[in-house]
Amino acid sequence: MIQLIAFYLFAVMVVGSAALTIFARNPVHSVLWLILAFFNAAGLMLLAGAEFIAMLLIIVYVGAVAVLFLFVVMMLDIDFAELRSGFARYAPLGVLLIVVLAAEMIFAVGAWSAGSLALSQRIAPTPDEIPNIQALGTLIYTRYLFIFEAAGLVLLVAMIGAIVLTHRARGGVRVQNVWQQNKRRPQDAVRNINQPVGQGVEL
Amino acid sequence: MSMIASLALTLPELILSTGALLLLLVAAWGGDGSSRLISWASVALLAIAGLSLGCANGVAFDGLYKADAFSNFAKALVYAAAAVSILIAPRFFEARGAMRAEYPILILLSSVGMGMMVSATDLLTLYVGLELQSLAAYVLASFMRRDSRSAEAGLKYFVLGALASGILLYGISLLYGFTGTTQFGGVATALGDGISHGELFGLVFVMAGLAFKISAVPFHMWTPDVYEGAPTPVTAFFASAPKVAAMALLVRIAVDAMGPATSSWQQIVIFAALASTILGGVAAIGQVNIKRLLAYSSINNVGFALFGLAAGTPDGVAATMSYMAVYIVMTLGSFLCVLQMRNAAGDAVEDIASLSGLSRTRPGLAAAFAIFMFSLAGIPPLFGFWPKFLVFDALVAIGLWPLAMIGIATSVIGAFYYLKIVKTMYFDEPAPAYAPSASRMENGLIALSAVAVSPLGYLAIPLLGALSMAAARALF
Amino acid sequence: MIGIQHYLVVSAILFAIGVFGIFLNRKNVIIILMAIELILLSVNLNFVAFSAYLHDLVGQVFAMFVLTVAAGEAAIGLAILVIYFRGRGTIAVDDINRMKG
Amino acid sequence: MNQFGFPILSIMIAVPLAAALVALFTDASKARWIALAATLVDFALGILLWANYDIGGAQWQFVENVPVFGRFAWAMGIDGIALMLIMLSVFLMPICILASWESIQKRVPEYMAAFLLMETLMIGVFSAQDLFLFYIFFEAGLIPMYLIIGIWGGAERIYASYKFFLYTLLGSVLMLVAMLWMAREAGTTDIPTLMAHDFPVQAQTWLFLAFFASFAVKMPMWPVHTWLPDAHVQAPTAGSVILAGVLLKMGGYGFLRFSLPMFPEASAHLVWLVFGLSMIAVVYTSLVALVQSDMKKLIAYSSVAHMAFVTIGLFAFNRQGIEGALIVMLSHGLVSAALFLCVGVLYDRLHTREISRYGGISNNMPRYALLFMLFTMASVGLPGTSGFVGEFLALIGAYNASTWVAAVATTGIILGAAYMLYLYRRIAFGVLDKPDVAAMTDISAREMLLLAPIAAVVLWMGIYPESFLAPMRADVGTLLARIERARPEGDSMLTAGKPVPAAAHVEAQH
Amino acid sequence: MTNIDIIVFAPLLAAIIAGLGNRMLGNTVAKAITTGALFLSCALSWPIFFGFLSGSTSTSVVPVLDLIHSGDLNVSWSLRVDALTAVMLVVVTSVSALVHLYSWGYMAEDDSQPRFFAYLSLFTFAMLMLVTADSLVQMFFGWEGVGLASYLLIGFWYHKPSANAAAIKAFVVNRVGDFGFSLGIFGTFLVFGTVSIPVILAAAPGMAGSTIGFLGGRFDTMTVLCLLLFVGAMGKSAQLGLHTWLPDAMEGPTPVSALIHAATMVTAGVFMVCRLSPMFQTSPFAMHTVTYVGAATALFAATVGTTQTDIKRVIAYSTCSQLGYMFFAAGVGAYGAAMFHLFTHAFFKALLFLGAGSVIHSMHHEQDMRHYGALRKHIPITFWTMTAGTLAITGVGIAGVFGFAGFYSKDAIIEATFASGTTSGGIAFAIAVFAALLTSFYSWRLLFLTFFGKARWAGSEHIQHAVHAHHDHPEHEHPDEEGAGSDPHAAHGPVVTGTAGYHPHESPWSMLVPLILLTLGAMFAGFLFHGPFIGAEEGAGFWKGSVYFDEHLMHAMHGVPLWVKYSATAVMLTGFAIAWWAYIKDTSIPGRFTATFRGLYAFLLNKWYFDELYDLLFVRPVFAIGRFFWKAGDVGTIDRFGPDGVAAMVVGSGAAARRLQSGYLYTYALVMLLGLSAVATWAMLR
Repeated sequence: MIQLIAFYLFAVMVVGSAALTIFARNPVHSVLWLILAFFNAAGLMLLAGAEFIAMLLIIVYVGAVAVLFLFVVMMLDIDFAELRSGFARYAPLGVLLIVVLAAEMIFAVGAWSAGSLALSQRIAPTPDEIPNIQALGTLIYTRYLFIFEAAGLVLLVAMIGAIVLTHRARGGVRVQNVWQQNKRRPQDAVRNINQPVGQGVEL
Repeated sequence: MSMIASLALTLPELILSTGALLLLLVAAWGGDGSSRLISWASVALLAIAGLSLGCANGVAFDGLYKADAFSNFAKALVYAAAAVSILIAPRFFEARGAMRAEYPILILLSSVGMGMMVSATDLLTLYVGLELQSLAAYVLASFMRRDSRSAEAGLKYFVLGALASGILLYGISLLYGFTGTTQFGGVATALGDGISHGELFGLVFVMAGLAFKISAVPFHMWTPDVYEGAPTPVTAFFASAPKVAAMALLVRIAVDAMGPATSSWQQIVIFAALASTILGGVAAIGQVNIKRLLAYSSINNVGFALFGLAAGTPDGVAATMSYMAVYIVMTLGSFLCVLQMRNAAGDAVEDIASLSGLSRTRPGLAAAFAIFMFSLAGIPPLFGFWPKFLVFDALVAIGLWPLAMIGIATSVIGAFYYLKIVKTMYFDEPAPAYAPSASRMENGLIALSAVAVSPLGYLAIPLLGALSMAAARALF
Repeated sequence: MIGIQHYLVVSAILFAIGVFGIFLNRKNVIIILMAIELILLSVNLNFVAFSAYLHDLVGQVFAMFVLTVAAGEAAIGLAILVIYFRGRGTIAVDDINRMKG
Repeated sequence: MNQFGFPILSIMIAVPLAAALVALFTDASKARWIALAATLVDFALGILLWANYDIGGAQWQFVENVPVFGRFAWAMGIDGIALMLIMLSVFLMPICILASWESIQKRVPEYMAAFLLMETLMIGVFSAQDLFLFYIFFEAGLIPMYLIIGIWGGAERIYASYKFFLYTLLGSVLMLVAMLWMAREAGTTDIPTLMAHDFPVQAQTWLFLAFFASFAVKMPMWPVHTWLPDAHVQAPTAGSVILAGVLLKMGGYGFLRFSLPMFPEASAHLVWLVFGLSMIAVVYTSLVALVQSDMKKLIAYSSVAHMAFVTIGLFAFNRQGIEGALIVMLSHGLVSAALFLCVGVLYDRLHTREISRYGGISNNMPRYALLFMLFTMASVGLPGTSGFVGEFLALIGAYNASTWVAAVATTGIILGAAYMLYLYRRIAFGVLDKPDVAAMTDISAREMLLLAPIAAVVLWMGIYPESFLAPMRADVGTLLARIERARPEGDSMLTAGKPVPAAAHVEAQH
Repeated sequence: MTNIDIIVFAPLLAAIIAGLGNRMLGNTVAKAITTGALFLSCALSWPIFFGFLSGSTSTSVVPVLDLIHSGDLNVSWSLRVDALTAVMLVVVTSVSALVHLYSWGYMAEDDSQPRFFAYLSLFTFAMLMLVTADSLVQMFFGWEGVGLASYLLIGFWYHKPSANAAAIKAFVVNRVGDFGFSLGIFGTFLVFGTVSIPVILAAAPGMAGSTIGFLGGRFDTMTVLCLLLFVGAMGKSAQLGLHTWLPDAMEGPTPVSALIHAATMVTAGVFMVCRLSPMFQTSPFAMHTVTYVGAATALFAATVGTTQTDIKRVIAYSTCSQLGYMFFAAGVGAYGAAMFHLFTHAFFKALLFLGAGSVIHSMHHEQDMRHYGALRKHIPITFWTMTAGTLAITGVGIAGVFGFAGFYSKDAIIEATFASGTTSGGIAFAIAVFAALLTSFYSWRLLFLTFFGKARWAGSEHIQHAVHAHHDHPEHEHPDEEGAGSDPHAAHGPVVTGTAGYHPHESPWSMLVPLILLTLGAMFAGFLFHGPFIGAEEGAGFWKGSVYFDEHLMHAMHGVPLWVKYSATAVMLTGFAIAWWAYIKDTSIPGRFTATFRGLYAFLLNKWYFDELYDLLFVRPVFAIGRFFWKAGDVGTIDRFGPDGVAAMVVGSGAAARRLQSGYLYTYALVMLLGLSAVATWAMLR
């Protein structure tokens, strides 16, 4: 019962905050609504028994992605007053399409039941005796190792991409060159002279 | 199967990814000055990877990955196209002071993704490979970051691509949920058992997501804008390698995973094919930008290639693969020609009107361009006719001759705008001449591809036929 | 246990909202990026739900990779957004139509 | 099988092709000579071919078959019909080159290359023995012709070239689908084998219509003829010559090679369609020709009317009709080519094709007037010229098939006389009152060299057509044997009555 | 005997030499070659004719060449010589040779004489080919060949627009006839499986009563074939309906008119009907039709001939009328009589034309009889020869004693029509008699207007021109009459009289010799040859089956009542009397007559308005329809909805597709979603 209540709470919250993410006028608010949606989705996942994914969602999304969004929103220095709201001309058509599509999707998935065929085709049935995170880890580092490595490449590409696109070599910045500094010898930097009096110093 | 044996099967991907990582280090060390070196090294890597194809065939990683004649065929095309895309880049970017060492590396990594796509026998491999390719592509599209058109292209590509992959993912999740597996074979088993609404939806969504990648109507909207905005070498790349990879992926999933549900997707493919040929042909007519025109041309051609898939037979699949093989030669050749379009100051020009009278200022270039155009239009005796022949043959073979009639009639629409290019180059009074061609390598590539699609190409039919048939047989 | 249909319906609605956010949005591109995140979230919910009800870990593995890729996508999306903003000084969706036809 | 130790057909195809490539890389003057030499070599080879053609021998001679393309073969071989059409092609080509000798001054190497390529493709079409090889040659002809019209054409050349290209392309792509189906159904792409293959009767109709779409446009038949006047008017002289002389014949050749022998039942069922369109074409286009003010347009429309005789003859399902159609094809190839050359002679001098700009040139150009008269008369179908033999045979065949068709088509000889003589009168007769027309010189030796050979052949064919009929006779017989089973009954249906008592007449006869 | 190939090919050879040699050869050489060739042919022809007369020669066929061989259709070119051919041979070669000779003088001042003579010889060759035809196709060869030569000769003076128009008219109208002829040949081939004339004729009776489908109906086979062939004959022989070209053909030089449009080519139709007489005999309906058409033509042309003022046109209508005689003779089965009239007519009509040419020559190319008069004294030889011709055409003679050529042949025809006993024969008889009256009238009218009365030359522009150009008289001799000019086109209105100082000269001997020779023919041809041609017994021996010879009819013909026999003579005299009265005695009569019967006169003067009717029915509509097909059909419909329309549609939808490509992300997303929803919905509902 408590599970059901929790589910509906999370479900309503996730849908609501998702909607507000879209409709919020202020992008900062949108990001915050998004974060709320993530939290609630994590809750839903917890309810389904996927602890690791739920935590990952919070750590990666809320901790990294959403903050990145927030950071960019701030950085771009957008004039919020200028932002237009309102919908496209064909909003009714769009809404109709979405409603139809959603209805069809719900209709399509509504009939789900775990048939014997589906169960027999499972590749990695959830083991009961070991924790979720350990089971996943085992799977990722064995069977899905190749994909895992590929995912690493995906992140690498993302990194390269982000750097290639946004990195700018800034002029006028002095940087420390340790090697140069270490290489420096006193005799290079200091000059000993016997200064006659009254002639002044040549700098 | 042991991990080592599995890894051995993925040798091309290993070569490419390891090489890419090493080159990345070189790039980090040498900066942009090393870009030429890295380019050539990348081409060498692609060549090595290409040579390593076919060393071993089999299923790796418990069914996540499969190296077979089909994947080898597709990879060979992908690598070749990627290599050309790398080769043509330096001169283009250097003229704008925008050559970056990351360009070849991104292409290499994208090629790794494409390799995974064409070898995927699991929805997970499919997805990760697709995303690896796509993410690199998003970056490449906006590679000319100071050019607002390039950035706009990247943005559009990214947003729509993300939407498409969302749709694809949703479909994958449905397939997974309703069949209990992500393996193509398992999905096929489940679909063979009768198709539920959930599976049908999964199938439709997956198809839609992949249709985006091959820019089939109605998921083509990004293509013209992105092709126009992206730097020309990148456009050439988009028009060739990812198209092949996505098409191969679509073919493999349609046959391997959804084979038992052929009747469910066949008509979708037919619709997309027809819509693509018609819209690609019609919308290209009024274009003034050559890259945009070639974008519509690619939509048009993908439609024809899809006809082969629509047949759903080994013949049809072989036809589709042959189509892609010939298509990338024609399209790369065309983009090579587009790359030569530089005004006296050395700036790239893209308007078709500037081609006026090219046959008198640059007869060789005009002839090559004309060959590509006639070939793309599918006019015999140019080799572009042959793949069209094959796809329609496949349709006719299964009794879909009315469709073949309609499809082939739409090719006449296509001929209309290809002729326009020829007309501009040959019939019109000369416009100011382009800057003289400086690159022997590019000229050589143009000549090579022109010869390949010239009637001499017919001599390759036995070879192409055997390879594509072997590839198709690997799926059935 | 809660019926899986509940999960699937929630996910479908989330998906719809995400799609809605993409094509009914005329405000700015960041919202679109967030809508994409919503779509991916709905997919993940699907995977997790199926995983749970099938007693199969593959769904969760998939979800994990989706998360990874989504993070990468977000990074690149934002990077592109940044250079676009640098070039044009705006991120209003209505302004992104320099190329058309 | 080959009478020679070498593949003569392939060589005939290769010679102009090689010359085209060489010509592309030379200057104007060299290109002209190369083109002339290559076409003459091909003509010589053609004569060799004809001389060695064994009349009454094997149906297919000079056969080559190299399965080099996998799905289809480099299969060559000719029968008498193809032989004649190849001869027509190689005969007209040197004339085309010479006709362009002075009138083409810009981009000569490309021009010559285009024509040589055209020759390659024409010979290819007529000698291909493989379905798809035929298609490739058939379609490929569009490219050089498109360029010829588009680059060296008149003011409206772009519209005309597009119309030509797309019209004919649309027609022939449908044929491709039918070919694919046939190759699947029969399991071969070999034309001789296919000619003996019995396709299901239901399928034949569709196949026939698909082929019809292509050949009707190429022919051209009413109402898909409108590309022809435009193309002719805009094309340079030699382009018109080759277009009218050879390219139009590909349609007739196609009917003969494909439609009739491969789909005899469908041909018989749809004979009403062919006849109907042809009848309309004869009357309609003749009337349109009558009111033209542009010489080339007039001749172009007359071509449509003449080609209708070809279709009428072919679908008469009897020997006279088919042989007549063949002779009409050859004759029209010569006569219309010559007429376009005649127009070209005038155009080179005055640079207009307006009929009203001329008049009275019999005075200052008597030799020209004589030749023009000869070709006019041949076009009108005067006995003694090639035009008569063909039309007469075709119509006699048509009468056997349908008196309606014969009656309507025969009005063509009235209307033909009307528009051709009206043309001749406006150009050659009348008072020579225009100073620039009066300043025109009579035809030069080069122009004489173009027209005189055609004139000779026109008369030869008109007086002794046996030379041309003999090689084709056996092939027509083969075709007739093939289509005999489907031959529709004519509408004459002669029924014997009660003869008048013979006695009186015998008495009168003695 | 086998000289026939020389007879036929000598003119061709001469034509080729003269035609291609043209100006290189020079006038004299060209003229000599062609004329020589013709005289050679002529000299070789008469022996053949006499051979048949004496019965010493029999039918022979000389093969020349295989023309067309296509399946059952086997057209060979061979020269057939039988009695019928022999008659035609002498007619053609004699008249042609004389016309060649005549042209030396007549065309002496022309600049392109070689061309003219080449055409003449070419024509002769074609005509010989026609008459020696052994197959229908060969006949058609000659048929079209003479058409071509006729076209060339009518349009010989190509700088004259009227000549060009007449040439085209002649060719095209003949083509209308050829349309029928062609269909007839096609049908004949269908029915008999051959085009060889002897074979067809032998098989024709066996086909009587059979039926055949034609244009959707079923008809008697032989009727269909004969009528179709007869259409060809009508065209060539200028029968009513297809006659309009003949008067216009007078635009050609006068020798041409004499040769082609009087003596030879126009009789080809009669020749054809006679040649195919066994065929026609099998179809009574066709025979009746021939009779009616011939009778109608005879009447029509004779009526029109009474009103014309152009000397050549009068003779042309006279020719037309006489051809009608020949046809209805054939129509009633009197082929011998038809051929006989053809034979005699050739001489006297050639004579009349050449005589007219002589008049025209001496009157400096003035052709209007209203500007003649009183020429009797100036050109006596021409006058006398023409008088002989007039006597011949009007049929002057005394039965059993002597008559001019026309007397025998025309009487024979009139009697034959009466004797045939059919309704059509009866009608033909009535018309024949009436037409004979008219013939007499207009022939004498011609003679009187030309040679008698006062000189009315001053009104002629030609004469005026000649006077000023050559005579260089500073003053007019009759200046007062100059102003009296009235409308020169009013046929019988007041005319300018006077000589204008012009002195007509008799033509040169090269012109007079042919006239004299033809006069001999006109005088004696009937008397000498009537036996073999129309004699009941003699005829069968002469014709030897080359025409259908109905001995019963011939017998009946000779046995007609006396009033029939004398009717022709009676009407001839009446006609002469009227002409004398109106044109010698009281020259005001014609004017008063025309004033009274204005409508009838205009109707006749305008040739029953045939030209206007055809212009209205055919010429204008054809051009209008052609223009309509072009503008409204090709341009307005086919192109508009075909290529141009489709192209515009494609371009239009291209523009629409490009508008859809708005550049906005949300549009793109919407389209994707639309596609997705559509596909999903379709998949769900399927």
